[in-house]
Amino acid sequence: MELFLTAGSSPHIKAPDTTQTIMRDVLIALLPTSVAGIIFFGLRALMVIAVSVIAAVVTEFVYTRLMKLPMTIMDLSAAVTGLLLALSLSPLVPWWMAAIGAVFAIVVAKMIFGGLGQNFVNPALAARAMMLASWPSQMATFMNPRPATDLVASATPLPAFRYGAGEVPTLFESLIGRSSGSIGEVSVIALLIGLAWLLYRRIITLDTPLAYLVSFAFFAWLWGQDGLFTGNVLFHVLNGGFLMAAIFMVSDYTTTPMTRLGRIIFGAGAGFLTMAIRAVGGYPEGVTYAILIMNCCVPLIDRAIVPPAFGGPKRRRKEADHA
Amino acid sequence: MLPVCLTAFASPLLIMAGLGVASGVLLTVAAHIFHIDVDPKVTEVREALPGANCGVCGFAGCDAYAEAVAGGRADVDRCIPGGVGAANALAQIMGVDAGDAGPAMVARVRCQGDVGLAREKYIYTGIDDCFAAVQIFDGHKACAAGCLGHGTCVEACPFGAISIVNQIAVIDEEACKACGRCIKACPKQLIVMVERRQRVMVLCNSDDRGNVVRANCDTGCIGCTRCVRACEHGAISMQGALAVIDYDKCVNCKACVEVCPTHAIRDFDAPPVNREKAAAKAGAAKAKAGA
Amino acid sequence: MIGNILTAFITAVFIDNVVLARFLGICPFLGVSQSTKTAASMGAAVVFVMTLASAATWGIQQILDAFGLGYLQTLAFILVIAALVQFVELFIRKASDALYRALGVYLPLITTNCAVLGICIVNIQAKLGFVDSILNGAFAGAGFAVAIVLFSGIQIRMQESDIPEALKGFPSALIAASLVSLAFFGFQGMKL
Amino acid sequence: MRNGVKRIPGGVHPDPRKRTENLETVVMPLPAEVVLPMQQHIGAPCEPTVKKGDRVCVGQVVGAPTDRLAVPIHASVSGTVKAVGPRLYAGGRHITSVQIEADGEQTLDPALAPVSTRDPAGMIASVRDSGIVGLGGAGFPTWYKLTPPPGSTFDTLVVNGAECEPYITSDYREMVEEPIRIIRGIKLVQQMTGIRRVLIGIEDNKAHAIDRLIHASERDSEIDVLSLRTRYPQGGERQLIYAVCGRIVPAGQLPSAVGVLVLSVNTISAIAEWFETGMPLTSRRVTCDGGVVAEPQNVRVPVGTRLGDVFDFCGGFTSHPAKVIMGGPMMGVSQFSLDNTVLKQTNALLALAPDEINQDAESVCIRCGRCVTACPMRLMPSTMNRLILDGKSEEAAAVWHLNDCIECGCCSYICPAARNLVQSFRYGKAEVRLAERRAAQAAAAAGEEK
Amino acid sequence: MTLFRTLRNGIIDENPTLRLVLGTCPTLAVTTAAINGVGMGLATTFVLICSNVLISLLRRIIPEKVRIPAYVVIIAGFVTVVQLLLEAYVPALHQALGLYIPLIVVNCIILGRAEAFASKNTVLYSAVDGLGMGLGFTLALIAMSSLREIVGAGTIFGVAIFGQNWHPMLMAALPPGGFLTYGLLIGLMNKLQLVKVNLKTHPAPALEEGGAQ
Repeated sequence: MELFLTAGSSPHIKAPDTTQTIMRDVLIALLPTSVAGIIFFGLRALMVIAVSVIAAVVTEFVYTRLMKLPMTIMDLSAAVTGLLLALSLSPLVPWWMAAIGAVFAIVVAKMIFGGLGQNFVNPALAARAMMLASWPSQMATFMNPRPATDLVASATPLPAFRYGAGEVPTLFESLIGRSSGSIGEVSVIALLIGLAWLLYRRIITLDTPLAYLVSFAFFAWLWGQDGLFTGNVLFHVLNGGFLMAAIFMVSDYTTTPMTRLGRIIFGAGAGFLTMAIRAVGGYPEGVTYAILIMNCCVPLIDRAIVPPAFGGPKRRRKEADHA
Repeated sequence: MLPVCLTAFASPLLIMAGLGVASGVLLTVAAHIFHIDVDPKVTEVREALPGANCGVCGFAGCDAYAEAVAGGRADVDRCIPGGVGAANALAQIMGVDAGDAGPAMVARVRCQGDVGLAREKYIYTGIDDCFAAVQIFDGHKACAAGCLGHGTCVEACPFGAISIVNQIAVIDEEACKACGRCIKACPKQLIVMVERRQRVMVLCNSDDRGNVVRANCDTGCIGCTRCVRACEHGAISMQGALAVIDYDKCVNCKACVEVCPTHAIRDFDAPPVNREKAAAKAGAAKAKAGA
Repeated sequence: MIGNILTAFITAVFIDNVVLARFLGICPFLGVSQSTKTAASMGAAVVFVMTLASAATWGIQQILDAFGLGYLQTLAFILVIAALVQFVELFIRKASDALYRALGVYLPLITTNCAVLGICIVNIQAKLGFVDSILNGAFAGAGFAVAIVLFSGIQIRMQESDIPEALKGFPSALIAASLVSLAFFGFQGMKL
Repeated sequence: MRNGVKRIPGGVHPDPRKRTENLETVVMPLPAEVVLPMQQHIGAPCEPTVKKGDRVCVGQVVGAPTDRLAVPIHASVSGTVKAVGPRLYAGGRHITSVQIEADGEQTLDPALAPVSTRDPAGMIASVRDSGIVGLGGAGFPTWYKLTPPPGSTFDTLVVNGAECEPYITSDYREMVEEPIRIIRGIKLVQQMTGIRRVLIGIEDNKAHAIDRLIHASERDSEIDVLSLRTRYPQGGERQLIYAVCGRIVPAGQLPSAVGVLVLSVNTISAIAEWFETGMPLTSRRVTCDGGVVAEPQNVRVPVGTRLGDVFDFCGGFTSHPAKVIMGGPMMGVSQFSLDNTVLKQTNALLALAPDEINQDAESVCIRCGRCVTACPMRLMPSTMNRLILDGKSEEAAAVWHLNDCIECGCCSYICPAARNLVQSFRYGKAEVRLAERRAAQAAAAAGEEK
Repeated sequence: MTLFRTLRNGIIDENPTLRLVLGTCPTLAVTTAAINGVGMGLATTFVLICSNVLISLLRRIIPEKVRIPAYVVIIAGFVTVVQLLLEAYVPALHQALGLYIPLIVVNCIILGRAEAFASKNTVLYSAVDGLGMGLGFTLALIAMSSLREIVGAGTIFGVAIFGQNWHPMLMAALPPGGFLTYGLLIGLMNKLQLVKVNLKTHPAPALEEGGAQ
């Protein structure tokens, strides 16, 4: 029997995970948070989520068609970006703003640099930063997540805390989701369910989130309102989108370092910056910019850290000069 | 009147002149004290550059770029403020041939066994690169000498002269500048540099015996020696089972092209014969498969 | 005092970054950031020259002011900076080959770098004293160094990416710079 | 029994699919002919000592070593030499091979006799004559391993029973069927090398094998059986040494640098057989498995048997195989022709169905870092892959330790983007070797000019 | 090269801002409003023409060795003139452009043209080259500043062009917007150029056949 066989390099088998399944798991992990957001904020939240996700996916579809690139929307990364962006927005943003944000995230922050895996900043956060810079007042208007009451615009707890104005939510309210804020950041429980799913499916490791949490908690404690070492750590951790960032943003594959040491440096740096911005900077939440700044450092971190091979000497990296 | 003139014109002039003279003297003295001999070529290149030190070239200023050019580490056309003028001047200094007359040499691929003509051993899966593919049983072509068509040479060619047609590298003679990069890129050593005037060539590199070649490929040299007999100028001889043309004797009469039963000898003044043949064959095969 | 200096440092390096907020020294920022090592050397050279130039131009400005010749500022400054840089270059070249390789070769690039002239003029416009001028020069230089080193990593990553043909080179570098500058918004309003 | 002392860094846990582990080894009937390539070991190819038409007996030398390292090749059947000449072999190249037509008699070479010498140097020399190579994979001549290089001594013998690749059970069956012979082999190796401490490392999913060996070594205080947490590539020398004795072999050096000798259970068994019966390595146990193999089982086959014959003996294919692999699915070599033959180091023959193999198309790296976590050598596969594809193999080697890669395949296995990482490392290494050779040539040429 | 070609060269083929990517600092810094773009462009054009003319006149007099310092001094002189003129007649613009007027001195375009063109060509051609380059620069600046003003403020030359409900995208007027707009504009120019080159080297087959008939 003459057989015509396939030949190729070893290994010949592969683990079942693919880019698509990973992105699908991230979407699943975001599901509780999205549902919680819709329950607390009603149809407005649903609209923001729908617009953002659809705009992101359609943009990537159109872009790949126009640039004659292979179709990539099936890897679901555009949907993840759109959803993450929506969850980091206030439910009160006009629909067209969410759409422009999603287009910016996909085109400017992601596709121009070659698409998935090659962008250097987190697209959703870049878009959020762009929107903060472009429409500061709309981006800072939030509403109380009480299903029964009217839509009353209110600030997030963070400025309230910092400037001593408005009512500060109790911890219980933060936990269940009765404080105002972005769609995705109000319910801590929903976020933790997402985290559990990601860990169960081994999509993320705890390196970066833990480094981020520890560093952030330390500086939150250090940079207290009444002098050093008086900070209300739990309050800072539970409010202002910190948990959402710690679970979904600092664990983004593409824009964080690949080595464990690099990830710890990344998390620690982001934790410091987040708290620095909250304590002495010009913005109340700080998460967005802190992670973006650390994103910019990632290429350097990844080049600087050369793990010694198993059994190899601890060699210092020799710079390969490109000039 | 005079004092007004003095204050209005003299003091600025004096100050500027003073500054100018001071810096001039300082630099002249410094240049003497801190003198260092430099390669005259660097100086020459440096003189031809605009001196804007803008860094657009990617080097740390005009001096650094001049040094790189003189050292042969950089192309001559990277200065944008200097434009074409500077590029030409640099080319002249460096003795780089910027002329477009076209070199007397040209690169050629010694294989024509494309899809439908040459048999394959297996289905290759993996990195789309000849060097990577060769690692697995010498590539997927049944003929160990054949072109794999993954286009490693295409990427190596800075002039876009090579393309992959039916999984065979094909060189555009017009675009080829005979730089020789493709030769180094080919893991099968299939590309050779020949003189442009050689219009006939044996496009097969397999020294397998005739029956092996015939089994692997429809357009390989089977060593039948018909061309040797057909050549009136005694220019063709056999090296093992492969015909070799001696271009000192060849007069481009193309008698060999006519007699080659497998069309392994190609006439570069005519379109490749094998394409139609391959098309016919493929059509027949399809008809067979359909039936 | 230390708090003031630290605030000045943060302002000059992160908030009013010469490159990312003031758009000074864009050419070398985009051109000489293809490798981290080169970028670091370039950054160090800029810190060095800006500090020196701030000091020198402060003195020149005093002379010009004494004669009421403020309008000669541009002419005088560019002359002084050019002469100063060339002098330093010659000096370094003679003094140490290693230092010249690491730092000296980048000096000419700085002569006509608008960042140096720009910061000197800013110093004068802000009516800074001698020490403050020097500090501001050094901090602004540090801002350039931070920006270019950070950017070199991104540039190298971009060299490896599938950037659309039309955006290769400057356009993508500018867009990347846009995102970095957006990220630096985070430092806005930071005070100690 | 104790547990392994360390967990190996990185690694993956592929589905074991060891469907043949409870099946008794079957001896395959004699094939009509065998083909013996003259290279079945690391080192120079052997020189054929027979010519066409010669009659050969089982165990007779047909290929004599030509360099310091190589070992002889013996006839695995008795019969007539049909051809001696270049032939494609499973290693991928054409190589001189001896083709023997079997007469079915299996006449033994009369010169075969149990090894009587008990002097260590003589014993090691005799292992060379046995033609035994490492039966686990690469085929490193065993006799050469038994002598520590100058400047180092052995203090520990590590017996490799990890068998971490999916499908393969040939070591497992040896441990279950012949535990006593393994222990006898260990004693012989102890005699040859003077090593006292012996550690047998077996993964904890082979509980039966662990039991059998513990039982067999009960009266030996020097022999310890260690149960290891199942993890691929625990069977790699460096990984196994780390797992059983916690020692780290320095990069670029051999296990002897930390005083350890590693031999696989089948190799040790073969040594025992050689000393007791005088039978050189002419047959071996091969796991024949895969989704399209009708009757997966372990088969004892003469070295040089056609792959097709082995598959036919195992019931043939139920459907067209997607890939035929010699060796395990992680490190084995995919074969395109069933005319290639079983080598001394062939431990498995797999004919896999399409749903068993990797068929995902390569997509862009998403920088997830799973390859970094999975790499047992703690390398940066993603970075090296990018550099190599960018034509910067030398940077990958100089900065990112490309040459420390053991090509275990963990990175490619785990990669969600299905990138061909291992293949790129192979070709990156080849490029680096090429560049080094060119540089050496250039240096030599420059030296001549002076 | 004809005068017209010289002019066209500066505006289109070798547009200093969009094709050569020179003079990036002012391009990014002052283009927050269209009027600034015009002002900066014209000021630079003025300096460019004047320095080109003077350097062309003096090209046989200035010794080779000291030509660069000489050029810088000439350019700095004209920049000072522009500075004084702006201060006297359009103080508002002077205020808006601020720091970036003296920085015209170190604009690579000017020194580059002096070296690459004026030092080798006659006065008339140098003047036209200066004009072309200056106009090219000005036009690019106007394009960029108009874009940034429209998107970032909803106005053009200070005139509101959208209704009350328009929420301007403030970022366009901020530094990131400057980098982004500039990057996208150059990308657009490159794209047009690529299309042109493609048409030249691979003319559409239909056209070719049409021509043959």
